[in-house]
Amino acid sequence: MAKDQDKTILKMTVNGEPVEVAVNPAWTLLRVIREELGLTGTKEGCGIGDCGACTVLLEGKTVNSCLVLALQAEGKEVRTVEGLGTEENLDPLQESFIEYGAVQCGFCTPGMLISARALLDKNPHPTTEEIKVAISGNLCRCTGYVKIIQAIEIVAQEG
Amino acid sequence: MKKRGIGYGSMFYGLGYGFSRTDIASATLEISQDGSIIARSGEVDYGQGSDTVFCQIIAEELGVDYSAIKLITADTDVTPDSGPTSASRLTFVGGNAFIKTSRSLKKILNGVAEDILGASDLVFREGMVFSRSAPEKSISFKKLAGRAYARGVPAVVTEWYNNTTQDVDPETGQGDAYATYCWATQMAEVEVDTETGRVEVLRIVAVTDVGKALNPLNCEAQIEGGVVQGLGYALEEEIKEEGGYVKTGTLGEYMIPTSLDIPTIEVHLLEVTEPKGPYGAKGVGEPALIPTPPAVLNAVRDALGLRIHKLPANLENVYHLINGAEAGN
Amino acid sequence: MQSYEYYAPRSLPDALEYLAENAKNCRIIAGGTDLIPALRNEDIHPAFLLNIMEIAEVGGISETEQTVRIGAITTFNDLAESGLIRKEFPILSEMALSVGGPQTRNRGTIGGNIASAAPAADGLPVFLSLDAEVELSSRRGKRNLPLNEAIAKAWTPAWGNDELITAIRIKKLPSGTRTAFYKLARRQAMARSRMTISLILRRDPAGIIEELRFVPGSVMPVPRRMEEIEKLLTGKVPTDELLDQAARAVGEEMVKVTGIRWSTGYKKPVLGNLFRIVLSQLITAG
Amino acid sequence: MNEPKFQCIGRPLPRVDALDKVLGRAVYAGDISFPHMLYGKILRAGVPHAVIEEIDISAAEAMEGVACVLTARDIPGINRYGIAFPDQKVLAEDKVISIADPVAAVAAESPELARDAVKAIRVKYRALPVVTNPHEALAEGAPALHPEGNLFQYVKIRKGDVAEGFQQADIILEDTFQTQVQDHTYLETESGIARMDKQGNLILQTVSQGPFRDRAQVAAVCGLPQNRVRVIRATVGGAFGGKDDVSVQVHVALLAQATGRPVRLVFTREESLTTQTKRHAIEIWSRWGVTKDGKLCAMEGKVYGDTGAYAGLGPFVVKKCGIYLCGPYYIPAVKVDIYTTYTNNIIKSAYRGFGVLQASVVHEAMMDELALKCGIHPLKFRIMNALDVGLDTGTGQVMKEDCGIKATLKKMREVVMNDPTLKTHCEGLR
Repeated sequence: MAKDQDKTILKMTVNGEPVEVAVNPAWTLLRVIREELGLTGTKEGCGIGDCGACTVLLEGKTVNSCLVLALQAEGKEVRTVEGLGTEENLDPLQESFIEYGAVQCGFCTPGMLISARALLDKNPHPTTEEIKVAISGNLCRCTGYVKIIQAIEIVAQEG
Repeated sequence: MKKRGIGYGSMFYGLGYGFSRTDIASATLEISQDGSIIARSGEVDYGQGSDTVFCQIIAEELGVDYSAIKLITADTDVTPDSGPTSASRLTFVGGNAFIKTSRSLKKILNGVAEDILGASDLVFREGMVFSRSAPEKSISFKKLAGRAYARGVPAVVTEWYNNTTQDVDPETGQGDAYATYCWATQMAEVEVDTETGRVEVLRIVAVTDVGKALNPLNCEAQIEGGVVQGLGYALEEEIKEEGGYVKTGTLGEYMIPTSLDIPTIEVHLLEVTEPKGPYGAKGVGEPALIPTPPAVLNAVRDALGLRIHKLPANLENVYHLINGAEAGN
Repeated sequence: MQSYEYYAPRSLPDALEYLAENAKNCRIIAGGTDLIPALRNEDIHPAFLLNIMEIAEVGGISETEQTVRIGAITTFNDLAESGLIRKEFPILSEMALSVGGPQTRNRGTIGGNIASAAPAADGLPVFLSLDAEVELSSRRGKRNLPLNEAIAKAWTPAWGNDELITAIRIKKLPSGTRTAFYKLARRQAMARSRMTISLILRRDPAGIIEELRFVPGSVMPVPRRMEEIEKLLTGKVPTDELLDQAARAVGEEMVKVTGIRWSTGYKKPVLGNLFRIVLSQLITAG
Repeated sequence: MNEPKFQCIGRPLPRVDALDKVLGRAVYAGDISFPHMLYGKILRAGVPHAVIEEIDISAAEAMEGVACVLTARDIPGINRYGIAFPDQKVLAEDKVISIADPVAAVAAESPELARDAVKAIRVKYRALPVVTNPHEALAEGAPALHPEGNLFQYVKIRKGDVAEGFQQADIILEDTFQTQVQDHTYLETESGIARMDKQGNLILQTVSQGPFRDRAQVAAVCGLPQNRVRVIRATVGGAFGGKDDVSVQVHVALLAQATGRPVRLVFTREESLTTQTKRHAIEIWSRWGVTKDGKLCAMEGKVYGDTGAYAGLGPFVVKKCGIYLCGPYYIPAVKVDIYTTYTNNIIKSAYRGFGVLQASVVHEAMMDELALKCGIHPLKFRIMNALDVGLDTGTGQVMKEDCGIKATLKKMREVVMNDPTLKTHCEGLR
């Protein structure tokens, strides 16, 4: 059993809120987000950086949270899908994903939204090719990407 | 050198289980005193969108808002058995079950409304129930539900749709195995790099007979997804087994298409009505994917004048095909 | 279950001290894109883990008149976005953008790419084609080592386990030099290279090749410059016949190193094809 | 009153599940946790065919934080499951026939501990010869993987007189194709969480394509009547046929039953790729006859499907491949023989397309080759031979008004003919 004396206190900011959590140095950021903080919107699809389902923003940049040790996030800012929008105040990308049919099974959706958000924060009016590149680290098996790309394009045009 | 080719793939697909395998769906509707609706089905929406279509069907029949329906699915203590999610059967079998259920419930409510409004030509629409000839004779769906409850009429209805077919002759395989068939044709345009064996799919045109597109956005999305899954199969995806061991254990080795691997995809929905289908609808899940690999492989054949016999048409198989060593690994 | 001590110093001396003390059982983590899967699979069991991502001296891209220094924790994305790199070494920008996906480019570092010494690493062959040097630091001091001497065999750097790769140094290229990077993979993103071509080319006004450097990637256990091919073409005008001859020789050279494997039937001719295509494009590009 | 025919049907409405999914609040099985929850892990054979000489679980059981280690003798009900044919052992007894065969199941206080415990189990195997394709499986003297032999199913399709049909043909072509194994690659791996309630009912929240089918299998293994087992589907992250068969369900249920504590079991991606159901590799030979003016007159085929170590839905898949080998075309004389065999490969079962995909690769290839020989445009050739009202399929089903193949082909013809970039391609199409 992971003994508490093995654990280190990790301080970081998650979705704007400072958090302190005791972590084992072997844990990944993904594990801490999901199991310790209960933010299960971030998904694990492979655990080794091959699928992008666990994408979060670390200091504003997309990372596979399965490929970051929790302690590497010390003092840093993390943003997950839960920090993107609320039911009352959806991120325009969330609205667009709903309206234009970009969601099917939904398992890639949180990571996909995070990658799209990172793109638009940096480049509000990307080309279609730039959108494809931005989500090229996020696998989707249901949609064939077409409606996802379209949903992002629409926000980019309006944005 | 880059060589271009065009190919077609057509398919048909028997919907449901066929061959006398049990193919049933049940559906339950329960109306609350305030007119809000709980629907129950044993079917699982694993991402394809059946929950939405079921809500649309109920809304269509009862004239209520589809997004306000609470649909509970696939809980063996709570929902009736509706059979598994497979064989492109959900819209057809589950949808028919919900049509039956909705119509039974509507019949009950209609009786109450006729009595209250003193009219028999009632329309259920946009949350209201009114007389077609005298629209001022009306009552809200919500109020009607409360009045029906007060009279003690049944508020729960369960119906059953049986799509089980006959079996075929065991000696010849001949017979009416399926209730209906789905149809689709796709066209692929590809470019083959003869110096590397790389096949790039430039464009897919997908024509699918969906019977009736209950939700065209959903149909398109299913087809686009199916096409890309089919592309993966045609070009790259392969679980390698050697001596009983599996050699492809990561998504870095087993590679499905990314957003940068997709071609232009044009979707055309055709509606050749199926009289037994819900509003004429058939299934779309499998017909979306099946024509893509043959279309792509035929396009490669068209480009090269040579045919792949051992799938997939990956770098090595295509290169060796061009250079006369197809049997190579 | 993994159990190790984790240390994330902010200063290089602290890091080098820690490394020297625990050299035997210490692993260095930067972006973690290779190391974390290895930890997860329990391929490695370090007793100490040294995170160098918080050390400023190990990052940054800077230039002198003659050279460019790229800090070891420079990520592929940093590399792709650097104006200095785009100007001096567009081949590095192209390579950086071909690596993994956006998430891995945001994490993966060039130091890690070199230190992992994976046969399919994309950075390594490009840096080799640029005749890069690695800057190694330890409690004992600092030294520069030509990259082609820095990797002994696949997966194994040739430097001491108390040494930390702190930067890559590359001499600027003479004006008129052209470069090209090409990656053949099974898909367009998040794909390990099937083969890569890194080319550096300079010709005189008459079209004679003055200098050619060529490193194929993902075909040999340790990538290296194919000097035999470079020699074959240097000092000559690249005619079609000469290019075809060189393309065939590329495959032969590869087989000399690798021997015949299951993939040779494919890689041998295709590597030559790619070499010829990429070099021809470089020649005709202006 | 001019009202449209439909109010809600036929409109591109947003999905009812999309809001929860974009907010990250849709609950998948791996997202669920309960207090005092344990983590499950399965030890798999790792060898394709072997006799088990010994299983030693003592070291694993002795580990601190390991709640239970189950082997075959700990199963309260039957040690069998299978979606259509119960030919799979929940936990291996005396032998294993695939690398994926579960040998022991562990529940522990953390995922890492469960993994360590599985590693601590020692199993002694004696290797047996391996069969890896249908021909090896059917060869004389091949080791029998199941008591009834390696040929799970043989099906015949016979329509009309094939010999006569080929006599009418001016052109006869034959060819063999080999398709590969495909993984479903849903982004969510197989997962589930099981617990007992205070009344002794077993509650299982899991990925599923058919919760009632899962319930029947779990109840039988746990030795409970079906009404004491409750299977609830969590949000499912894609399936495509790959979550039709039982994956985590029976094992996670057994672990919860044995420990009385909630147990979560989530497969790693590697486990999903190397042990779970896949699309069948099928070898298909076929011979086609056509008149010189382009009318199909006969087709003959042989289909060899490798369903791996267990049936899954394989017999239906492979049968469907043979049944659809004619494609959506009218052929008066048909003869197809369909073989489904066991091998020591991992299990193959349902996958979107269900055998018809493999058939379509073949019938569409042959249609193109025949069209070429006849000098007829491939699209036109398809239209000429397409099924239509009154014609029957290869299995003798007469088409009614819902026969849509010609409509799709003609629509395709319209699309390509209206495309100026395809002018040369359309020569001879009209």
